[in-house]
Amino acid sequence: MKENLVLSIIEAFIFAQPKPVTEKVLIALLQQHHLIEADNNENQLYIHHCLTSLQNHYANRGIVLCQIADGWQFRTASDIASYITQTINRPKRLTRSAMETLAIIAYHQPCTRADIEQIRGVSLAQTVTDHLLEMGLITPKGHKKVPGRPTLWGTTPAFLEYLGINDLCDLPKREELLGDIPYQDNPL
Amino acid sequence: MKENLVLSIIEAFIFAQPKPVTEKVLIALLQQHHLIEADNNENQLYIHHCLTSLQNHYANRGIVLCQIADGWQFRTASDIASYITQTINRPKRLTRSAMETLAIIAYHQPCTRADIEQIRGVSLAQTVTDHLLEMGLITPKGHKKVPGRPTLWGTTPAFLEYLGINDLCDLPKREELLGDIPYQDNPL
Amino acid sequence: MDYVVSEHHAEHDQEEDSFVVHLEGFEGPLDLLLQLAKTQKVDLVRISILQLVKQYLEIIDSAKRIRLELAADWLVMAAWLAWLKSCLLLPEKPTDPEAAEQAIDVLHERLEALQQINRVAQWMQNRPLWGQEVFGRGEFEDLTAIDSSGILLDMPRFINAYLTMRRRQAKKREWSVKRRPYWTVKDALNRLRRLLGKDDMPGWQFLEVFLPIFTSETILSPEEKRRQWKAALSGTLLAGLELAKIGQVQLNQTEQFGQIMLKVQSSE
Repeated sequence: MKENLVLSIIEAFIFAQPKPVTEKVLIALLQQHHLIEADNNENQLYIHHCLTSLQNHYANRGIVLCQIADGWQFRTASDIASYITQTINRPKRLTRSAMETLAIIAYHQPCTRADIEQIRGVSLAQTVTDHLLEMGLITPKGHKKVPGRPTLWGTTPAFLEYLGINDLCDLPKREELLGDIPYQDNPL
Repeated sequence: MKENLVLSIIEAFIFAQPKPVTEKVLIALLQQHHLIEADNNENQLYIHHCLTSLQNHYANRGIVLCQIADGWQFRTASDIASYITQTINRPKRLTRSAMETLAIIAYHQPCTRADIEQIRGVSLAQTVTDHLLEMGLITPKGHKKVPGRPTLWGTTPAFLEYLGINDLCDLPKREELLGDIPYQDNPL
Repeated sequence: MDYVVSEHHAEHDQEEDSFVVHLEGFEGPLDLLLQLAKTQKVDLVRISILQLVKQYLEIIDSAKRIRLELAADWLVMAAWLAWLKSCLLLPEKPTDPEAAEQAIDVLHERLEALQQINRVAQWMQNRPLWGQEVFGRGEFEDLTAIDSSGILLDMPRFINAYLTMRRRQAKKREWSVKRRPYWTVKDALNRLRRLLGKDDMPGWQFLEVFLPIFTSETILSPEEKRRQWKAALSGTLLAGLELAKIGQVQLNQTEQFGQIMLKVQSSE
């Protein structure tokens, strides 16, 4: 009975929030209503158990509960994307140079414009970084301590949300990418 | 199998739409993907059956599928609302005249409306004392024995509580406060 | 040369245009090199640098014939690769063989880094992206309730209100400096002019003669009286000096702190 209530609360709370909800916030919410004890080491485990239970409930449905950018969020299932995307007005996909720039920033962050240009072997148009910045995918992370003090760039939590991953570690590993077999991974 | 796909599509579509989704739109969506026949009189019935099925699936959970304004929308369950609603304290700010009136009453109590007007140098609106009275900060303390028998005002224990003091004596002394103000006199 | 180019242009108009577009389709020389490497269908480590360099130079050569304004970075890469090619073909030449090896390593590294990024970008493109294939809830619920039952009242606010009000009231009171009944220079000047206009003031007179007779309605202390007399005297002296300046009177003092004498200036 109590577990059902806890599950409903977690479900409703994550559902209502525009951003991924961290487990810490969920623990605080349940503690506030005395549904779990304060300062119990097992709270973390319990919340995780609840989230897994919910996640299982939503497996193979139109909505899925995913762990994104260090939090939990409901999203439409990617396998039914083709059915629902046509009617929703979608922004354009990123261009190849924007996507490569984003990839370099993700792997080499914090890095400067010059670093990006060096790896790609071409100069980087201002519009590309402007666009990535506008989408909230990258953010300045201070200045490099060299003459000219160029801006250092890094990725944002929105970048993780965009890709639907929980952590930068979820990006493909370097070793995976260096093999001579062309990388083909299409989860759709 | 096909029914599961249809349910997932409807579920994801309603979830992703900012407005309640009408049954007509759902029928068009499914027809577009050839999941239901075009111009079938039973489509309406079928959609309704699907929606009822989804609604049952979400019964007694944190999220409910409800019919709002001729369309369908997911909402957090109302019985969970109290758990997930976060209350923000935004205490009311006293107006300048209310605050000043309160200060005069605190320092010169018991005092009459005329006393307050004399110190502030402006006439005092009835609403100001009414408001302070309503907030439980001041209270009548008898009548002054002069013609017209005007009400004498004083502060309440609630006033002390707000300021976090035990006694009126704990207020900073008037002489200390007014030391730097030239030409002071006490009309009371 | 001009002739060759124009002939070429006339013959392969279609092909050539597509070729130009083809070159611009690459994101710089390094990108082209990587694409050429991919056509060798072997691991980047085992790739034939010589073959790669040859291919690149051939493309740039033909592109140069068509478009002389080829961008500098394409040509810089071409020059560098031409040097590398010469090192590879003539290993016995007294050029530094280590430099060539290093150059090959650098090229390998740069191609590998770019290939890695190419693949990450591809991986990202293939993900179900937020806002593209995957969506969040269309409408979010605002789950905040505002409790404004409290009152914003604390000691600093309270004291501040009282002080502000008292200060404001204090400012409204008019302050006027108490007028002292002292004899002013202006008074003295008027009196001097009036007295000097009379004929019965011949010759030198003591300055004190011109002082007014004080009849005060309030009883003054001896101290106050002395101050009043001093003010009158200095006022009269100043008035006298003023008149002397414009030549109406003469002033005379025989010794320090001595009596000051005043005389009407004769008109001649």
